[in-house]
Amino acid sequence: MEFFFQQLTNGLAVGGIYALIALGYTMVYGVLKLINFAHGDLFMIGAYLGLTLLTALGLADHLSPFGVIALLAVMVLALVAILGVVLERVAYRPLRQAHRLSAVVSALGASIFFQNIVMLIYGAKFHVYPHDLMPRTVVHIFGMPVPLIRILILLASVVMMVGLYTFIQRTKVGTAIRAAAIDQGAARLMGINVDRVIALVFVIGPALGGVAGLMVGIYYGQINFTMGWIYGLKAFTAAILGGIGNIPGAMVGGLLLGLIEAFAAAYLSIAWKDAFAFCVLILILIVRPTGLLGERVAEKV
Amino acid sequence: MLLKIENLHVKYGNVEALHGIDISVEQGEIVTILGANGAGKSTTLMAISGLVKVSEGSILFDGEPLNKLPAHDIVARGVAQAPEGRRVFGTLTVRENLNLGAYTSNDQQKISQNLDWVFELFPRLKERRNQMAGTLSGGEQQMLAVGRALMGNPRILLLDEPSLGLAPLLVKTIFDTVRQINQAGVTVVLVEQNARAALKLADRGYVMEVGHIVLKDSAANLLANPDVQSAYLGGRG
Amino acid sequence: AADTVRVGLMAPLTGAWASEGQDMKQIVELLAEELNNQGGLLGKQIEIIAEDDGGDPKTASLAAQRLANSDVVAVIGTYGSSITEASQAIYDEAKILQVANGSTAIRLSEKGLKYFLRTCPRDDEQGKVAAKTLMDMGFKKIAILHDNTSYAKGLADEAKGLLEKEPVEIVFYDALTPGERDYNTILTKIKAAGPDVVLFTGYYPEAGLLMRQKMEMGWNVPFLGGDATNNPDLVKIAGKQAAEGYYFLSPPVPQDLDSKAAKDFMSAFKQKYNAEPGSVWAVLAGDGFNVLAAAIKGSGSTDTEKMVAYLKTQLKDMPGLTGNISFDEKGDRVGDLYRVYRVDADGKFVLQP
Amino acid sequence: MKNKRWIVYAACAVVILISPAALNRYWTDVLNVIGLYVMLALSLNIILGHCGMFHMGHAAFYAVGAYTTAILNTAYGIPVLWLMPLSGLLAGLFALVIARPIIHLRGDYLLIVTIGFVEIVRIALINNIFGITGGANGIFGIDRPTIFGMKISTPGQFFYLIWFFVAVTIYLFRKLEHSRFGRALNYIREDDVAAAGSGIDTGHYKLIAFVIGAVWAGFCGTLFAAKMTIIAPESFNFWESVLLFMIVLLGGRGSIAGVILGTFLVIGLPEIFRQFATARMLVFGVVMVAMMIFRPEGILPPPPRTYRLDGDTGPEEAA
Amino acid sequence: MTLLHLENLTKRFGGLIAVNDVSFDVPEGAIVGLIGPNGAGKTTVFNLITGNYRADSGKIVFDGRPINNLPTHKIVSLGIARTFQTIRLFQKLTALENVLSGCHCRMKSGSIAAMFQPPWQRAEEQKALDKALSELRFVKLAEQAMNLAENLSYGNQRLLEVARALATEPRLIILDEPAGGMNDQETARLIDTIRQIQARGVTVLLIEHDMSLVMKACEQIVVLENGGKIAEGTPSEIKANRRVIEAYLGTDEE
Ligand SMILES: Nc1ncnc2c1ncn2[C@@H]1O[C@H](COP(=O)(O)OP(=O)(O)OP(=O)(O)O)[C@@H](O)[C@H]1O
Ligand SMILES: Nc1ncnc2c1ncn2[C@@H]1O[C@H](COP(=O)(O)OP(=O)(O)OP(=O)(O)O)[C@@H](O)[C@H]1O
Ligand SMILES: [Mg+2]
Ligand SMILES: [Mg+2]
Repeated sequence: MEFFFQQLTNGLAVGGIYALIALGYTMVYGVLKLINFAHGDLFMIGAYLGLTLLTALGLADHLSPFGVIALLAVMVLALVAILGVVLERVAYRPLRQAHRLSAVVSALGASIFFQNIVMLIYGAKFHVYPHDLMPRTVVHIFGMPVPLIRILILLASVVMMVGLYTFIQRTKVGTAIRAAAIDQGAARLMGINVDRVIALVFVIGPALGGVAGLMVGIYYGQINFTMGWIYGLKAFTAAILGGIGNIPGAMVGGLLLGLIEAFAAAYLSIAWKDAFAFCVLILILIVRPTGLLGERVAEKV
Repeated sequence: MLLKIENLHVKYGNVEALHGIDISVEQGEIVTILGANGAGKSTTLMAISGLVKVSEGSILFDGEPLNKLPAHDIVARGVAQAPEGRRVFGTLTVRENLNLGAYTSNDQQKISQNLDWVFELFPRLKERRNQMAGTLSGGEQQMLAVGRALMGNPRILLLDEPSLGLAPLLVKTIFDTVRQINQAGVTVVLVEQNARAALKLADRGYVMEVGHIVLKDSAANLLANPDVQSAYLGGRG
Repeated sequence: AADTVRVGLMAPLTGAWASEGQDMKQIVELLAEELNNQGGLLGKQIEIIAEDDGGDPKTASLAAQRLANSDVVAVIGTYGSSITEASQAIYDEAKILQVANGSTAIRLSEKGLKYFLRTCPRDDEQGKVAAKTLMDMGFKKIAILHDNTSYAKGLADEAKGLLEKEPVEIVFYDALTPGERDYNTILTKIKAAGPDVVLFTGYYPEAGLLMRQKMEMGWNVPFLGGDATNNPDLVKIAGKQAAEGYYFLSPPVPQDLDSKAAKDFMSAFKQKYNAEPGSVWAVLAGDGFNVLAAAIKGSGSTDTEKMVAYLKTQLKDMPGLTGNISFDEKGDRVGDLYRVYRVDADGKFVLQP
Repeated sequence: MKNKRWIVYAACAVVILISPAALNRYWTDVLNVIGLYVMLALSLNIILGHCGMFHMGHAAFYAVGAYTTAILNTAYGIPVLWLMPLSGLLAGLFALVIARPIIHLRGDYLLIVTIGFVEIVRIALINNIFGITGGANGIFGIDRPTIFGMKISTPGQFFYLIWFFVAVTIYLFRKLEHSRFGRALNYIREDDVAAAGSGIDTGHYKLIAFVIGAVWAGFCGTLFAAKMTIIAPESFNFWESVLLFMIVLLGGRGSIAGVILGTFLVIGLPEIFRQFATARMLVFGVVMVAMMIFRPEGILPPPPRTYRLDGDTGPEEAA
Repeated sequence: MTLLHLENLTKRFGGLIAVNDVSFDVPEGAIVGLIGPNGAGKTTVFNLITGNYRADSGKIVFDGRPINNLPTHKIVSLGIARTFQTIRLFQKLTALENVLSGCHCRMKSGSIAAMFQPPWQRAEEQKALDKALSELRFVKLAEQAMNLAENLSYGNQRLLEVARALATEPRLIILDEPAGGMNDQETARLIDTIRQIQARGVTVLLIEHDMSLVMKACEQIVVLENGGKIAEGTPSEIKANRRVIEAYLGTDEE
């Protein structure tokens, strides 16, 4: 039982991070129908920027740990958001009228670019966050020790999800975002500034990814230039699992993927866990072709 | 003069669809544009709304050039359009679609007034206000498209075949509505295949053929014009 | 080809192993530069032709073709057994001497290729040492974790085979996925199996994370790692506290050798790159260069046959950056090379007696 | 107009044919790799370009072919080239089995599932499934192919072997495109509801497209195994599939000439960029983005199909 | 003889009953109109017939054979072809290729034949080509054969859909608002075309809001409202039917 519970928290911790990255993925997808393969790399850049800022500004000497993290988060958020907007401007906007997949290739190109530029700037070595950044507080839940940071990560992703969901579903701008996602021309006819709406999406999505990168950096300590690719793929899987474009779906998909991996590793085989996770994904999609929470609008003919 | 189009040229790729047309619309008028399929009527409306690029010529709205403005600014200035093909937002609800029609307005009271009015015009929409627009029947979507354009208190309303796919009873409603809106002070540009009804409603009309204006006159004269009759009114109705 | 001696270097300069490859290049270029300052070889300057193998076999075979075409007298490299393997036939057909540095798979030297040598020891060698070390330390329940790369799996299998003949129990045997960040699931599972020691045969990034997450779990089991964890970054990733007490096997690193060659190299490297050399594999590429230099000098020629003959028969206990170097008939490095290291409280790698 | 095109193609073909004479072994070998990828990309083009299914797992089929060849050759000594049909068949069978339940998935959902397959295959290979794949080591010691008693081993020899198959592929796929089958795939790509409404069994055609693509990828697997003599799981990872995906889109969906050109760029450019050393992939990334922006529909989008209309059915009669 | 027989057909979407217990027959060789207010369920009936939707209950019998659970392409090859209310052409393909898609279900050659092109395959291709051209000529679009569908005008696109449907050699063709977006003159031409289709021995079932077309072309009319059938009869009967006037036609005061 304790083993089960431990693995449950392990799975949720991993899943929380997947969810966080998947939120940004789904957000961008929802509007542009673009699988932004560069999203994982923006995540990775978030991790690097966090480290650079931390060491360059010597923050840890002046502020409390939470102060440092909060300040870092804000800065990373802003910087990655800027990068996201530039990415959209340069690599995606010219392709808005083109076939959907054209932008995917552009995204892949951008991903290669980001990985290699980080490699050239920072070197190919692993970089490491200071170990004492985050107090290693452990709280007890039902008598089981759980590191506080895991709870914070989970909490962060829940808060972001709820926030995003409310924003998209309940606000006027959110409705405009969804409208632009469906038919940009018609959205223009409603007086929606489509360019701005899309830019906004590319502020939010990458910013979320960047912050997730920062969290991974702080939590696990070790970052390198290829990490975005692995996390990006997982997050994409999570987003699909939940129903891509669907914000609560990204959350559910992320957590579920984390749990599947944890339990597959715990009770089956570690070496096969990813294969197993994909099998579950495929089975779920066979039963629910648009993911767990994806809309099942029968196409009206 | 509310709207003045001069020497308008529009190109799709290398093909020119409009070869220099002139249209003017006075404040408070209903003007109809007739023409066969592919004559360029929809293109004209899209050019006014800023969705297709103007390659030459000018569009003045209230004395101000529109053709350099982005589409959303044009809407904000009071130009609304119910486009061809309806283009409702399929995965949004009817309500959300209607709210988007009033995107540029911030006057909540006015918005809810308009909503009531649209629901009164099309009770069907009220019934279905929480249904996804994409699953509405063709005619229901058409109602939504027109209703959505009415939501924003436009100064000028561009209607592209608003009666398309509507049942005869509703076609009447639509034309009555257009008259009502017009009487409330909104200028209307109406593109219609149902030429007879359109001419009966309109003050003036233009006839387009392959990207040119070939005829302009008062609606009554056009209705009586034998060329128009044989080409667009199918002899007798 | 007249005025310089061209030496090829095949290394993963991009891709997942870029960090190793870039280290290899730095070290080899440094050594070449030093030698050139002393007048080069046979009166000629040495020129290093570096090609990127991207860490994948297909790119590697192209890189090999390219080197085979650029008049090199020999090639150093590369990292990763399957990468090396993709290039072996090409060099063999072109009669080019290849000195691999990070390719420990046994079979590479079992094919009877004439011009293939390596400065790194073979997996079976290390497997033997790993099993022996575990037995000497007196562990009874052993968990083995690898990462499913050809190197780590080979080592794990080798050790497992030997340990199964001993009176110990192997309570866990599985592979993690390299490149991930969170290994709590795996640690929880290993912990539940109740081992006295964990043998991890993978690479340092994962080892560092494992150590760190193990500490955070409050679990105190000793870890023994293979030579792929011999990298100062291990301690950076794990943190000194978590890394303390970590054992690993490795050929000696230059820091630990008294030889002049090693000392000179250390100071030169620090001076030029303002850092300590990275993994031992990159240093082994440096030894590959030294060996080649010795072969050219010793045989007085850049003829492949002569160089190979010299290396396999005449070169004995040449002092290198990783200890004394000799080769056997297969081209494998001879001598028991492996040492046991332990990480101390300061994060230093301490050679165990 | 049309004739000019043919002259260009013929000229290209001749240039390619005589190129080994002018090139050194390295560049010849680059052409060999390109040739393999041309075949692979053309087979993916059937699925992705013509049928419009987002398939990012083509390496899985390629792997099945390569491993079939490697296992049977090393274990039973069956000559490599004899194994080609079998490799194709097994890859096709594999595609048939896995694609059946997922073929109805739309766009991105299919994309992730195919990525899933390629990952599952890779993990299975790495974990030495059935004890026959050699795990991470892969399989080595695969024989060189022989033709009429001549052993193929140098890049120059491989060049003619590979490009022979490329030529056959181009010939057959061109016919395939210009047929009822090829059109059916295009209809499905454009609008599958309308395609079904015109009487096309969309599920069936999607499946067949998958199988044909897979069979060809299986053939390529044989050639790859023969050329490398060693195969390992990392040759068939997700990234390979991504490369193929990019080739098809960059070249022009559904365009044979485009896909060939795309292969030359995607596989050839990183080789040309070797002079940038560690920055070569960076440059490559930038070039990818730039090319997509300048040619959003690919470098050479397919020209509309032409039909020989008989004189007596000329348009003048129509009015 | 009855070609198509619908019996107690019902279709629900969530809580909404889009088609409610509808039964009617389409006699062979006839032109039958299906009319009714917007959202009455007409298009849904079509979608049920062609297998795009599955009926919740009820029976669809075509030529004596139940077709309820057949997939669309099977239904097409049995001899029912359709056009769509919102045009669904293959926009990026030429008009000719659009029509060729209709020939598909009457051809046999598959992928292998395509690669090796035996003579019979070539003959078949040629036959299909001829067929497609003749259908294009039938709707008077032969000049547009090589134009992309998206470049045709709206009315011509509708005609192209008709040609595509005809190319499947249907026994029953069902047209969803074929005159939508056409002016009176074009509509008049369409009526001729529909009559010619009938003359070829093809039965026609159509939905249309343009009463001039319905009343002129149809021999029999079925009226739906709110998913249920409220009337059935000849044009003159329907014109006089009080319930239909109230629900749909309105009084013709002008
Ligand atoms: N997106 C487009 N790309 C290329 N050509 C276009 C496009 N849209 C319209 N056209 C062409 O421009 C011309 C004018 O079309 P437009 O849609 O304005 O005609 P219309 O008068 O509205 O016709 P309809 O009565 O069919 O709606 C036609 O020849 C049409 O084929
Ligand atoms: N997929 C669906 N999901 C939910 N509701 C649907 C769906 N398809 C149709 N409906 C509803 O069923 C009703 C009947 O729709 P249908 O399209 O059959 O109407 P119609 O008679 O063709 O109307 P019109 O003349 O306006 O085209 C409508 O109210 C519509 O909203
Ligand atoms: Mg129009
Ligand atoms: Mg309908």
